[in-house]
Amino acid sequence: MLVAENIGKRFSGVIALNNVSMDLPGGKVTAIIGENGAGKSTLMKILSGVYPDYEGRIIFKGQEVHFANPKEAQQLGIGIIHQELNLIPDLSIRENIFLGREIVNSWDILDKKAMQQKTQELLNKLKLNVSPDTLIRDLKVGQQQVVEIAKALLTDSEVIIMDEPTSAISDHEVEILFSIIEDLRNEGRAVVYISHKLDELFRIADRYIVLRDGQVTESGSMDEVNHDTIIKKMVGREIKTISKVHRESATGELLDIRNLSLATQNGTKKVLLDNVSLKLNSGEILGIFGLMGAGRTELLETILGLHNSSSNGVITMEGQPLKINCPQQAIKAGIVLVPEDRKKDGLVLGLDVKTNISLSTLHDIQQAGLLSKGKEMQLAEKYTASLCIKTPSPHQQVKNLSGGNQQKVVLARCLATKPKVLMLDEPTRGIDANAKNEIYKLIMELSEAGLGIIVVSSELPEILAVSDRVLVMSEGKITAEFSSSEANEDNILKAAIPKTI
Amino acid sequence: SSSDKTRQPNKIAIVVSTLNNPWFVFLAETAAKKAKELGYESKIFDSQNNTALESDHFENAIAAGYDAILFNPTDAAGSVASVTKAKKAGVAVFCMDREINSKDAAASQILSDSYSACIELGKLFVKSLNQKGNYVELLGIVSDNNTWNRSKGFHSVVDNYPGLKMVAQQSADFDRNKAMEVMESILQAHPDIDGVFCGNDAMAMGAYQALVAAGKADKVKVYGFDGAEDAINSIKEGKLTATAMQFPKVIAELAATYADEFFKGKTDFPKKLPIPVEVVTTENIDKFIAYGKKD
Amino acid sequence: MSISKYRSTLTKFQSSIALFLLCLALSLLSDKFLTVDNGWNVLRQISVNICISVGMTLVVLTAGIDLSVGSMLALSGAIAAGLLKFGIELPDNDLYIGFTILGTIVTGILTGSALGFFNGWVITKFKVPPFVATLAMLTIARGLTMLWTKGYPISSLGNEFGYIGTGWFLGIPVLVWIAAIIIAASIILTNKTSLGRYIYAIGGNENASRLSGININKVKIIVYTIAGALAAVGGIMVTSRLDSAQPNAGMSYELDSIAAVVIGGTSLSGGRGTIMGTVLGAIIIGVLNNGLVLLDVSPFWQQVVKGFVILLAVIIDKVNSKAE
Amino acid sequence: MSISKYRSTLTKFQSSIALFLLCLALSLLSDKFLTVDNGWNVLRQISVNICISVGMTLVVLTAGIDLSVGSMLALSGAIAAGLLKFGIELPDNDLYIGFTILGTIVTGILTGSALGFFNGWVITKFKVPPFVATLAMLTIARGLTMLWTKGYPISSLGNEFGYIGTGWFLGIPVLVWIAAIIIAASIILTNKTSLGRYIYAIGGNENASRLSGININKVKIIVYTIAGALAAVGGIMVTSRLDSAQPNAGMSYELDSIAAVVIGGTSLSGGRGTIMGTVLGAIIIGVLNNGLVLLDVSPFWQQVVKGFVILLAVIIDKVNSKAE
Ligand SMILES: Nc1ncnc2c1ncn2[C@@H]1O[C@H](COP(=O)(O)OP(=O)(O)OP(=O)(O)O)[C@@H](O)[C@H]1O
Ligand SMILES: Nc1ncnc2c1ncn2[C@@H]1O[C@H](COP(=O)(O)OP(=O)(O)OP(=O)(O)O)[C@@H](O)[C@H]1O
Ligand SMILES: [Mg+2]
Ligand SMILES: [Mg+2]
Repeated sequence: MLVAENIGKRFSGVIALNNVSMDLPGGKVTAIIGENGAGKSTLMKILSGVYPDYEGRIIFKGQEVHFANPKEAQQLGIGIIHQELNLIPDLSIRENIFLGREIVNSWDILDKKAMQQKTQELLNKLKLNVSPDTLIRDLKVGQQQVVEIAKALLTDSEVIIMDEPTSAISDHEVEILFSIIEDLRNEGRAVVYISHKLDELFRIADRYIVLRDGQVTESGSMDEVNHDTIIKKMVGREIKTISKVHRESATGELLDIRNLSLATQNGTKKVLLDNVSLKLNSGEILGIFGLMGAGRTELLETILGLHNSSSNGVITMEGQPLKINCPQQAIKAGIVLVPEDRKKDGLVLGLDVKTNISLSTLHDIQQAGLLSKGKEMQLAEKYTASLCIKTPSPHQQVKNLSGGNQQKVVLARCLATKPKVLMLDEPTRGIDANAKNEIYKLIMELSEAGLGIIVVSSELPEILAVSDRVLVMSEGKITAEFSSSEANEDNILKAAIPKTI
Repeated sequence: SSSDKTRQPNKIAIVVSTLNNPWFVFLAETAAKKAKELGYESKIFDSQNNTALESDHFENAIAAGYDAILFNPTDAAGSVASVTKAKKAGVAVFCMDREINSKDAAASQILSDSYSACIELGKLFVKSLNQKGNYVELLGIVSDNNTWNRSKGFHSVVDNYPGLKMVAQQSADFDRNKAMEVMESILQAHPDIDGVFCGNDAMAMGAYQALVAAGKADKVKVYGFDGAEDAINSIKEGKLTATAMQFPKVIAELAATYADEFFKGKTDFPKKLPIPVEVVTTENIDKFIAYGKKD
Repeated sequence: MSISKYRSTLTKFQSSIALFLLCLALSLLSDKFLTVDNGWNVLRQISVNICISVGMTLVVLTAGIDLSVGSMLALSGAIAAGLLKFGIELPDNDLYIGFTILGTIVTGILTGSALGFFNGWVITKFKVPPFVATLAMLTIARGLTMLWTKGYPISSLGNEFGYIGTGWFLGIPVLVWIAAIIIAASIILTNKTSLGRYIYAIGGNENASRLSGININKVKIIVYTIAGALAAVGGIMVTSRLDSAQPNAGMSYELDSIAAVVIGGTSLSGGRGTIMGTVLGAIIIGVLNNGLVLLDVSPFWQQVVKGFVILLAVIIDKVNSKAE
Repeated sequence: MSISKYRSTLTKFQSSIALFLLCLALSLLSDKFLTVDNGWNVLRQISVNICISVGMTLVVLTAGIDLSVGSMLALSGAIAAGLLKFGIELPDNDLYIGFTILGTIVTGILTGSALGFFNGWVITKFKVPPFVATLAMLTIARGLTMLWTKGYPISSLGNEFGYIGTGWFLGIPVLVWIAAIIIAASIILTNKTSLGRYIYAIGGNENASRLSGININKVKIIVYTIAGALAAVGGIMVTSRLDSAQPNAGMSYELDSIAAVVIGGTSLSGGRGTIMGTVLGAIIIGVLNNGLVLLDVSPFWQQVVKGFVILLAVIIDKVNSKAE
């Protein structure tokens, strides 16, 4: 249905795509796979009219087309869910879904009713149980992603591109999405599906196309490949996926949290954390699982001292009570957090790699009160080497790095403070299988070195793969605890589902 | 350098405190016109009421090779340094309208004395209100010392009459719109007033309009200062009671003439030459036009 | 639904508590404050600032700023006044074009629109930051005003023209009618039209708006043009009210109007805010100016008090909106 | 590495091409422009704006803004002048405290710092938007200046004090020395100290900076305090230069200084920009003011031309930096 011929695209010197040709037939789900930075999103942006200048040709239903802007592509029937959330925080769900294609009368007056109804239908279809009037700002990331999906489904598109639509949603929503994709396939539409969660690809995709360094290296039917071969095709060499070896969990108690509570700041009586207590040993990896909105992010943030005014509880580290009112104190005490949303909370995107790495430890690279460029480079090089951060140089702006490497930069900044407790919130969100593997390896190594590590994740396989012990949260409470040998998908999920509603 | 001057035609700089007020525009343009008549190139500099900018203008004018400066200072004290600098560079400075606090820095100072003019206005004010009643004073920009010269001159007379009570003293920044708004608000608090003294004509016009809107224009006597066109017309029509005419034309032309004489070799100018300010009322209005007397 | 509705209502009237407290204090301190006459007074006085601030709100919602409103006001007012009084004379061709009042008003508004359009064009075409582009326009339009008026006011424009500034219609000052119509129209614009939607969207996330197919440049140019047109309306109101176009009219109005916008809860980084908030902000400033005069506060102290009251107003809002 | 190095050098001197073209044009148009004397002239004239703009740059880098610089300049200058001239007299206690020149300078700078500290405190403690907080300070500090001076300038401060504003040291005007020292110190601050790093980080991403353990409030308060202190230094420079503290000194300096910052390539949304850029921006404005005077442009036309040249300067930069 949609054919790309010899597509090329470069960004100020960087070649993002080089001579890419592919064919997207109707009635099939095509998976595009490749490492971070392989050029997947760039290709999709060209197909959907975001980048109007490129080399090569696009042929849609036998006719060559050239989109000057996203609207033209949309009008011809090419819809896209972008990898980055593209929602306006202070507009409602309805307003976002209809943005740029409002239903108006001849006076440009909006027909709110019609739009409301259509939005409600979409939300029902996607089983998102919130009002169309809710502001995006008030939604969780996962819910926002569902809205993005709704946005792409609003118009009847012949080609639907989904660029990592499931990076922030939980299994339940994934099921709903997949059933919608099934419908689209049965209606004969061409679906493009990009995801770093390989299991999903095996479940939903019919064919695959591999992109490596901006070039198509291989394509074929999904039946012919398995997990390991696909990773090999992506990376271009053999990769050994690590599997968890059961370890004797260390005994030295590092962190003890008792009765941590947190109330919402906006006056309502709702509690975000309800008497949470937990312990962490040094050298231990503690996995915390929960569904969207279970309060895991709040737990980590509260430990870091971000919600000092509305929380209470007792935190003890190595037997010493800690007073943590702000992140500085937490960092000083040896507690660091790799936040959930690296772009929003983790990195100063406009600054370079070395500046981001050294940001928490500037006192270490000072000489006579002034920052020493040499020491800073040493620090940056040490971590780019030890974490294998792929960057042309430490002077590269962080915003130009791929997602996995950005995540490693945040990790480097945290490790540079020489922490005792490392908290990781969704550490592999949006990261390719290979980089994921590397990060798991890093987590293992760090725990070997004696760090206590808390990993929050919405991906059950991830939790099961890395944790020595698993805590399950639901509605701000800890609802279950399993050792790694006890833990399995069933009992974890059971504990995670909220009791109320 | 005198040999230079014989070779090159002389240039005159005209530095005025602001061009945001038609009175000063008139002063500057008259000076420029006269200079041209006398055969000199001239250029107007706007200090925007900013003494620091004025000082920049002096430096730039000296650097650009001007030979004399017709100068309307922003401030009596703050402008001395600039004038002294010009003198050192051999550039003669002739002050117009406002004085500077230095006896010998300027070649001559042709002055229009706001303070004593306001004494005259004050006297008339007392008389026209029969020595009793409530009045309002609208001040100009409170950081401008001309505002205070005028106010002090006025009060030096009026404060001697206990029957005259100032019910409000507010600033309207020499601005017609602000004066109207402030006057509207004052009239709410003090509906019974008999006179308004304003630091310039623009404010007098604004105050008058507020009085018209409140239906009190006939009862209240409005005083301005400057002799601007609108005020002269309004006095003719019996709207404003009085203003003070400062004769910017006379001042500017005299300053330009002095510069001409200076280039021709004259050095002994009167250090201070006051140009008397005249009070304009309905009685003598026929003698006056905007910014001056009928010829 | 109810939560978000409730929220937006609150945001809309964010400043109302500060305004209420201010009015309460003033009516306790002066018995002249809470009178009908004084009410009209305040409303008349803020009507010009409201016109300008409505335009400013639209600009700020797109994450822009317009420093040139005061100068555009002055130039538009002066051109309207000049045409009304002198018409256009082309002595070479022995041509004279007279203008009706409506004609001058339309020309004045077109002038403002053209200036605003130029702002928008420079900002979108050359990617000049709005601050710089409109700062340049501040200077340019002021210079043009001086050139057009030669530095002298253009006065005595006649009673008919003066009706706009001083007349009453159905028991309400014409100035207040104009402000009210502009408020109503702009509320419809921001809440009920797709253009309004795009304004919020661009300020909220320009990139996402572009991906949604919104023509960013077009929307921005329209917004700056509206701001220019509304500044021109303000210019005609001021000119008519004073029966005179002052060359220095509107000086530093940009600060007053941005203050109204920000006190009204609109975020300078765009995407968040309401017209009603701005109106409340303008009323707070107007009431404050009026109250300080009614209380006979000395001009020196007025500035100090005004600064602190503005701070307090904003702090009260913050505390209050957090508590909810 | 080399690309990014090259790139950042370019950004640093983004405005240099516009400045070069401007100087070229002026020296072709006037033979007075490219003289040593005139060079010192321009440098002396921009020195005050540079002091203020350096502080403004720091504030803008944190994504803030400071509208109160002009008023802080006036108050600090007036307090220094008042203390120097009159000392402190407490007639009740029959006490008189005289001040040395150094003492008054220190007190003036402390005054500015205190005002700046207040700005920072209000902004961080009550989360008042910087625009509003410093707008309030603009009014408050101006009012306090009026109260302190009673509206009259404080003049005749003596030759010794005047040395700052008019003296030369090692063949260079003292004013230029001061500006140069401030530039040097602030370049070290921004490039070589952790505080400077934090300033960029906060402007780039406040959330991430907080999570990285930066004390956001502390950094912001320091930055506003520095801006106040530098405004005070500017105040002392102006006062000394004029031998007089003018109550209306520094009016609308905030616009000039923000213009220098923005023309110099610093983004008003924070995180991006350099001190050298600002210095170039200030030089462009200064050269423009100087050049327009040297070329016989009439004052009304000057404003129009100035506006267009500023636009052009920014557009040339944009085009140029895109081409590279
Ligand atoms: N706007 C841009 N400017 C400069 N370089 C870019 C830009 N967008 C993408 N690139 C570069 O182009 C290459 C391809 O990026 P792209 O986003 O297409 O990768 P991707 O395959 O989608 O990766 P991911 O799995 O992380 O989403 C990368 O090297 C990236 O750094
Ligand atoms: N800023 C906020 N204001 C009000 N409520 C919030 C806010 N942030 C989160 N919440 C609420 O707090 C609860 C816990 O959210 P939290 O982000 O901790 O969940 P989570 O388990 O980390 O989920 P996720 O998997 O999406 O990261 C949710 O009910 C959410 O709606
Ligand atoms: Mg991608
Ligand atoms: Mg979370």
